Amino acid sequence: MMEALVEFNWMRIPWALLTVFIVFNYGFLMTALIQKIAARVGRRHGIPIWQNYIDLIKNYALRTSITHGVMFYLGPVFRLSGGVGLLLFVPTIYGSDMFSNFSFAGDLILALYFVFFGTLGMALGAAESGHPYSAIGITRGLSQMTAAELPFALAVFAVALQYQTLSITDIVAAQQGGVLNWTLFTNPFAVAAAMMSFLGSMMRPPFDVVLAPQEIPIGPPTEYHSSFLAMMQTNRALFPIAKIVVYMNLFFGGAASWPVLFLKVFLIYMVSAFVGVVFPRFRVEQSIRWFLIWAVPLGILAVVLV
Amino acid sequence: MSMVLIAIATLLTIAMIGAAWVTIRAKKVATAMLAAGLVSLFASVMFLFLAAPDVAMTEAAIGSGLTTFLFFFVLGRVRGGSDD
Amino acid sequence: MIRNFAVFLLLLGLGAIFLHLLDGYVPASELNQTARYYAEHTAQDLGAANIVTAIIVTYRGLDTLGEVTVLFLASTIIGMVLAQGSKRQRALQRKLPASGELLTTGSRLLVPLILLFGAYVFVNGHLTPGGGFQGGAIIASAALLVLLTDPLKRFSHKLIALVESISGLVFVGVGVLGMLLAGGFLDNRILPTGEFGALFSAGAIPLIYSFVGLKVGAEFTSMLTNLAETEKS
Amino acid sequence: MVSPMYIIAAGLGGAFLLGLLPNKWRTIPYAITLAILGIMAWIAGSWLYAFAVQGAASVEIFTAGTQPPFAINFRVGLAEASLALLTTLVGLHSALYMKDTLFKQGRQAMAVLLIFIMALCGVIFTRDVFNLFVFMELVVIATAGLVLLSADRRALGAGIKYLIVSQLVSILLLVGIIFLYHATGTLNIDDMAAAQVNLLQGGAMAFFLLFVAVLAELKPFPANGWGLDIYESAHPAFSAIFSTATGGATIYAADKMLQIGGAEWLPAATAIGIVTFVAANIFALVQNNDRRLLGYSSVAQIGLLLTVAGQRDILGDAYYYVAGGILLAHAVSKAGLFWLSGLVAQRELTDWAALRSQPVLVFAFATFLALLVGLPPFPGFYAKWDLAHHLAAEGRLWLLGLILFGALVEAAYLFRWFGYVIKREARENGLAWQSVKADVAFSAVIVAWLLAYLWGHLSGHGNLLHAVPLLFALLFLPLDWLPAKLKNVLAISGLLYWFYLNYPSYDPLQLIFAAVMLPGGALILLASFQTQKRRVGFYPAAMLMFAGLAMLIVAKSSFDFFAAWELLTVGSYFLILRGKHSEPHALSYLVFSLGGAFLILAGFAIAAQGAPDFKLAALAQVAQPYAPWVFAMLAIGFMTKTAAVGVHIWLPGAHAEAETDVSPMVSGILLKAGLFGLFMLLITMGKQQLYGVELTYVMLWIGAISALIGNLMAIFQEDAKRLLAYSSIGQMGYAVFGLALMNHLGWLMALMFVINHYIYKSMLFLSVGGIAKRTGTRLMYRMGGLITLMPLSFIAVMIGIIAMSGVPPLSGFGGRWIFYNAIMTAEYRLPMVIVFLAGPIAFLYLFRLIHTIFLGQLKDEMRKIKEAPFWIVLPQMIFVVALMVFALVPGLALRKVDLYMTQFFAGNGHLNWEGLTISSDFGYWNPVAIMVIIGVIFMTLFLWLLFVNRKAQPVKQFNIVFSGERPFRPETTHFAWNFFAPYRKALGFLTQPLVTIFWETVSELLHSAADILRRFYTGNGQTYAIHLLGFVIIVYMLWMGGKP
Amino acid sequence: MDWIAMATGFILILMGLYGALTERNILRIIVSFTVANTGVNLVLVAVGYMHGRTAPILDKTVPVAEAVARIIDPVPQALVLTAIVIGLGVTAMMLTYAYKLYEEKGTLDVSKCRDLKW
Repeated sequence: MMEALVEFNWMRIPWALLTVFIVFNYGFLMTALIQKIAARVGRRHGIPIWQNYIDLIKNYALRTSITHGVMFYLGPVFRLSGGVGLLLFVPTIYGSDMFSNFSFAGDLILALYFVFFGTLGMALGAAESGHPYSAIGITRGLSQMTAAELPFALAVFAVALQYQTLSITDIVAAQQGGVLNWTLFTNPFAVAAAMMSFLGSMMRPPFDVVLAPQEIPIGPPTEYHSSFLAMMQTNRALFPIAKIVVYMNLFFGGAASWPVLFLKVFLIYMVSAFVGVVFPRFRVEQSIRWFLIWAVPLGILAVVLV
Repeated sequence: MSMVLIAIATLLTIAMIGAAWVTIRAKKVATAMLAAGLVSLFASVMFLFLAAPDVAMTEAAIGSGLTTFLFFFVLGRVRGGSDD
Repeated sequence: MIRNFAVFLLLLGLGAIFLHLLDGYVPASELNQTARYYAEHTAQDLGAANIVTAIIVTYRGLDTLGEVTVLFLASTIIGMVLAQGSKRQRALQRKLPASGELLTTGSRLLVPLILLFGAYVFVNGHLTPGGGFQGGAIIASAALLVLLTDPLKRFSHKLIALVESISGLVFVGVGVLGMLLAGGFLDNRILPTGEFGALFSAGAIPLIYSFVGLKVGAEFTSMLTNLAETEKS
Repeated sequence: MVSPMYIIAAGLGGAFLLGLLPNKWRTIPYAITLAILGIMAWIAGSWLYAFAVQGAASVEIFTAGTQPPFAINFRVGLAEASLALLTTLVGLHSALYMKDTLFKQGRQAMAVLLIFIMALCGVIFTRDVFNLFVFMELVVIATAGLVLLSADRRALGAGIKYLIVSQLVSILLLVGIIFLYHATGTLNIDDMAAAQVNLLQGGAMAFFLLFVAVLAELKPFPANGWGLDIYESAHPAFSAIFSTATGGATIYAADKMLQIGGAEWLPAATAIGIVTFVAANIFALVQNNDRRLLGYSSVAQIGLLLTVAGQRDILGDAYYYVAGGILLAHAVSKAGLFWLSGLVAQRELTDWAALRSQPVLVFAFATFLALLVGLPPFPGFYAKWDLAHHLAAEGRLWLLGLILFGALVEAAYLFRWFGYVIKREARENGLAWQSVKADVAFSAVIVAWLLAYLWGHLSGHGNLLHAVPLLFALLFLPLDWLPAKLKNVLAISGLLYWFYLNYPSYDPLQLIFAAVMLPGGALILLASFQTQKRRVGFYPAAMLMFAGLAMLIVAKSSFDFFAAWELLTVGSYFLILRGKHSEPHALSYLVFSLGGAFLILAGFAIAAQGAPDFKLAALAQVAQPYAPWVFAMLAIGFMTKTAAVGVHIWLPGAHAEAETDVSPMVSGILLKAGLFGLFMLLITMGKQQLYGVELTYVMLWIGAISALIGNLMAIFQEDAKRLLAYSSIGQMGYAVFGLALMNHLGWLMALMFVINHYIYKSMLFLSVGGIAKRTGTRLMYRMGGLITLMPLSFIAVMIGIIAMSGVPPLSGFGGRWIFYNAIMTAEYRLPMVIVFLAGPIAFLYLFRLIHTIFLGQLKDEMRKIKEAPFWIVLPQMIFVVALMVFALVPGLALRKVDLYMTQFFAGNGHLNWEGLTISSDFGYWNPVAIMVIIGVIFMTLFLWLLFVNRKAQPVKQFNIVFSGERPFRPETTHFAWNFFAPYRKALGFLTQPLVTIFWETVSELLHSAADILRRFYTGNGQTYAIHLLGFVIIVYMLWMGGKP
Repeated sequence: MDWIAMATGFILILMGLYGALTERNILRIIVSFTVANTGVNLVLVAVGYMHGRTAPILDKTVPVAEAVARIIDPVPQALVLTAIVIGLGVTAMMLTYAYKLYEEKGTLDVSKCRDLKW
């Protein structure tokens, strides 16, 4: 039933780099755009659209003279590896051999677990920063993330069951032939659950207590500066897109070309932005309960009904 | 069986039960001991009627004789042994 | 009171059991196989006139041996217990009123007679009612008489023990001889069964019963004296 | 051969002879006593030799030259000869033991002792009812006398109570005898048996009185208060005789009575026996006095024997084997324990800790307990096995259940006691050492092992003492004086050699388990090189466990399997008990394990349906309606070992409190035994339905909930080893879940877990153990910042964590990948939700582990600590390498198994291992590619960061500011305690120790019931007599009500 | 005759036991037991009794040849003899123990002798 597996050849490396480059830029622009939109909603002016580029270049150029040890480095490294890895293990453009990246290495499960990779490294690195509050941030982040991942995992599993495959390419293939073939319509519970999870993992309100600039003056990322911060900024642009690509592939019919991809990603991203500007922040245990009470049952329903 | 025998047996029975009653009801331990010896003695008579002379002899000598003496030996050594 | 009532109820239950037995009891009209065998064979096999004695000494000799042993055991333990940790004896040094002259004299006269009678009873055990146990008890009553007349009288423990042990050993020895010479342990036919009804008949029965008598007498005496020698508290 | 009558004659003659000797003499009477006892034993022994070795037929001994029933006769056969030998030998040894006391009391006491032993032999030999009565009276009187040999002044009271009760007994006995005589016309037991008393007028009632009176001598519950008082106050050497010889002789008398009564009375014996067994064991739970406890245990054992006697109708030829096994096990162990108790100066159970000063005594104690409880290789084990099988075959399942329950309670209090011995503080001068006493006790140990051999020899299942692994383990007992390092070399080479030897014969499944258990064990044993000196007791225990494991995986028949199971349970119990604070946890481990084992025993027994040699493969053919029950019992038994939720509460303590190198063994290796059992079960029995419920479905739920609860509990632990222990519950939950999926990939995943869990859990336990060794604490919040001081341990933990959390690229991901593929075809989806929930939670506790120990701030008191010892680090590094290799090429281990398992699932669903990519029907996975891609990205970024920050200097610890303050204590900068507070707020209610509360309540209820009910034994002799009367009436009403 | 004796025996047993189980004074308990024992003996002998027959002693009045038809069952008598003697042994033992108890505790009350329990 599987399509012939795409095999590795050396040309995949430049193509993969190109993918990363495109997504990186798109992510940067879109992050700024979203920030701008959010500011406008709040009747503020917002940042210039290229502000992120300026910050990034500035940060990459900065040099630090202190270090917290090797583990401290691992935070950004893991993080960015996670982001890039996730992107590269998922076929970006459906039907395009060039942009199927390294998806031959593993299937949906790999993607699912790779989402964790960055978080783990981040937690390790931040913990080494010598700051008690970063540890607090980590515990909150991990706590919330584990709860948020659950509906996502359920949704993914529901989708896998629905299409009887774990190959992302096959899942996208199954959704072709009209909007109504999208998982969004064939399995709305799964998509609802997954989207709730999505809200939780985007580090935007109401689930942003992890970064919590108000209560805790120094959350985990703030310990990082200069090149570390630059690396994390890169990831912050890249990782959401990579994740949304996964969502898009699983639930929204994938994308056969870059413009479709841009559009779909933007729209999905907007969901999170929209919710974020409307709702106030949850405490961690509240968000855990929220996921368990609202998202998880939907996920269960999805799994059971498939 | 002759009526005489039955009468004797009945009498003996009444005597034995009466003595036994005294044994478990007597105020003084000494009385109880004597009554128990009496039960034995009546029993040995009964044994005779039951055609068991050997048993009768033994019961008389040991059951009602020696045993009662043993009781009194001990009783004498435990300060009267009145009920306490 | 509750306790007495509980006991009463339980005994009612036991009484029901007994009633059951009584109710189901049908007196035998014929001798059963065991009794019939004894009635038929005792005389010619063992030569004893008193079947009860024959049973006790020979057929069920092992029981009797056990029975003698019970007494031995009891007297031994009594000796042991009374010796244990008590400031035994010596307290009797205080003066007791002497028994009456009559009693003393009477007992002096009576004791040998009683002893003789006891011996008669157990020697004739295989012929007439009575035997070792009865005879032994009679012998012990002689000792009792002595104790009553003279509470300070000391029996020789050594003598008692000697009689007790030797007669016991003889009993066992005769039993073993039965195994070696006759049909089994305690078979009385190691000696000739003799003429039916005679004193020296019935094989080893008179011998055994005599020693049983001696032993029982000694044991009873030992019990009595042991108790007699305790402190009067 | 000399007639057994000479035993009687010798005893009596000796006693009378002693009477002749002067009162003052001591040595000569004592010598005579010993000589007579020796002669008696020799006679009994020669008969036993004739019967057992030469196969002679039993012999009737006549007295008075007359045939029975007209004269008393004896019979001597195999049973009589063995019992007589037992009686006389115990008597002889007790006489040796009591030398001082006998010297003090003089020849009279010796004479009484001789008569006592003689009378017991008489009870055994005689075939005449009245003669039996006479001998029993002798026993009673001698007992009442010998009780007074005790130094305990209270013994007098016990003697009085005993006499009062026996008066009642003899009254019943006499009435019964005479009416039975009247009904049958004979006093001979065999003739009475032939006369069928139940049919005769008044026969049944007469027999009832006789029978109940003999039973009363067995101290049945509740009419046994007097017996217990004797046990408590008598001289221990006398109690040894009272418990073993009197018990044996009386139970034999009861057996004779049952021959008279016939099959109709067997249920009565059974009921009385089992009630006594269970009740006495429960009462024993609350005993603190050692001798009284032994008394309760004796009562219980005799009750068990009575139960066995009640099974005569179904045991057939096995009757003497079973009853003999239990009786001898009881006798030897109880005699030995009573003799040991004389060496202990004080009477509290905890005072036995004094035994520790002499390891040989501890060994003796352990032997006696194992013998008493019926652990392999002792006779009780074989006997219990056969008994269970016969009961199950006849459908007497309630009885089987009660027996096993009683045995479990018994094991609980006995091993609690063992825990006291090993762990409690010993008082000064707690040991009243006397070499002759110790020698006597030790002779019982030798007899115990001889019996073990003998029963194995007679067993139809092969002799466990011929099993090489077990012998190898036992070899370490005599070698225990060697230095630990030497023994370690021997142990490691033994494990490896055994694996090498058997390598060709394993099938792929066995091979995986064998590899984890044997070379895996050897690898962990490397850490044991760390220990200095001799480490007494470690190697026998460890090797016993490994022997059990080695035997388990190759077991073909249910017997072999179960024997191996018990061996590994016991070995691991001893091993766990070695931990500093592990006493209660080891006990709870043992109780749960034995409970599980008994379920397994019952399951096998029901499955076998009487088949003498039941092959494991035959489980597949178990018929309805037994099959689902068998399945359930076996599954629960095995899941007790894997600590499935509900029966998991033993695990955290046991694993956490064990020694540094023991924790990885019991966690990494021992848990796999349960999985192996489940594999075996599912392979043979497959899916079973009980009341329409799919049992594998239930297992699925159990596995899922275990995974969730285990993980959830783990995140709230402050103790690093407990955290790992709870994590094991979760991991085993996954494995059980995988197995219960009942598809190819599910099983493969379970196997993957077998390997993975072994590697990373062993590694983590070793690291954490090494750290705990250095820091002196296991509480994580008291550590922190150890990364620079213990870098190697850190690497191990980090790799372990990545692997365990299932994050790619390490091997844990492989497990998860197979898992997801497996559930694609599973029929049930709801339990999976729970497993999903459990997954990310694992990540939380693992992070906490690494964060709070290694990251954050170093505490002041830990600035000087060093890396863990070399020998502890070495295996960790090997594990790291192994993990990497397994992550890269899982096919090395799994491919063959994958193929092997195709036979169970009709060739569907197995993986495709072609090339570097592993693919299933649903997905694919290329571990090498993943590793390379991630490695390249990771290293690129990492090296770049290193490059740009090449000149940076490390920050000093307190060179930071937060909230406007400069911290000066490490504690304030290291957030570690109550780490996942939000989770506790959100889901803490799930971690309420409901299961613990449940089991504690069960135990509490048993204890308080025993504590309240034992007040029933008021200590008043009269009350005891009333109990006896009540007992008689109750038995009467239950069995005789309505009968003519 | 035998009925009466047997019934009497049973009654004596029950009365003796009642005394033995309700009295506190150990001497009284022992005395009660002897009454019960006497009852047992009576029952035993009564079981052996047969109407119109004589004691199992062969002499001129009962020749050997007629024994089977003339004598009563000798076995119970033999048993009773043994039982009586054993009863005495036990009684003597108990009395000694009672005495010893009194010496140690100064009381004859069995219910006070409860050091060992539970």
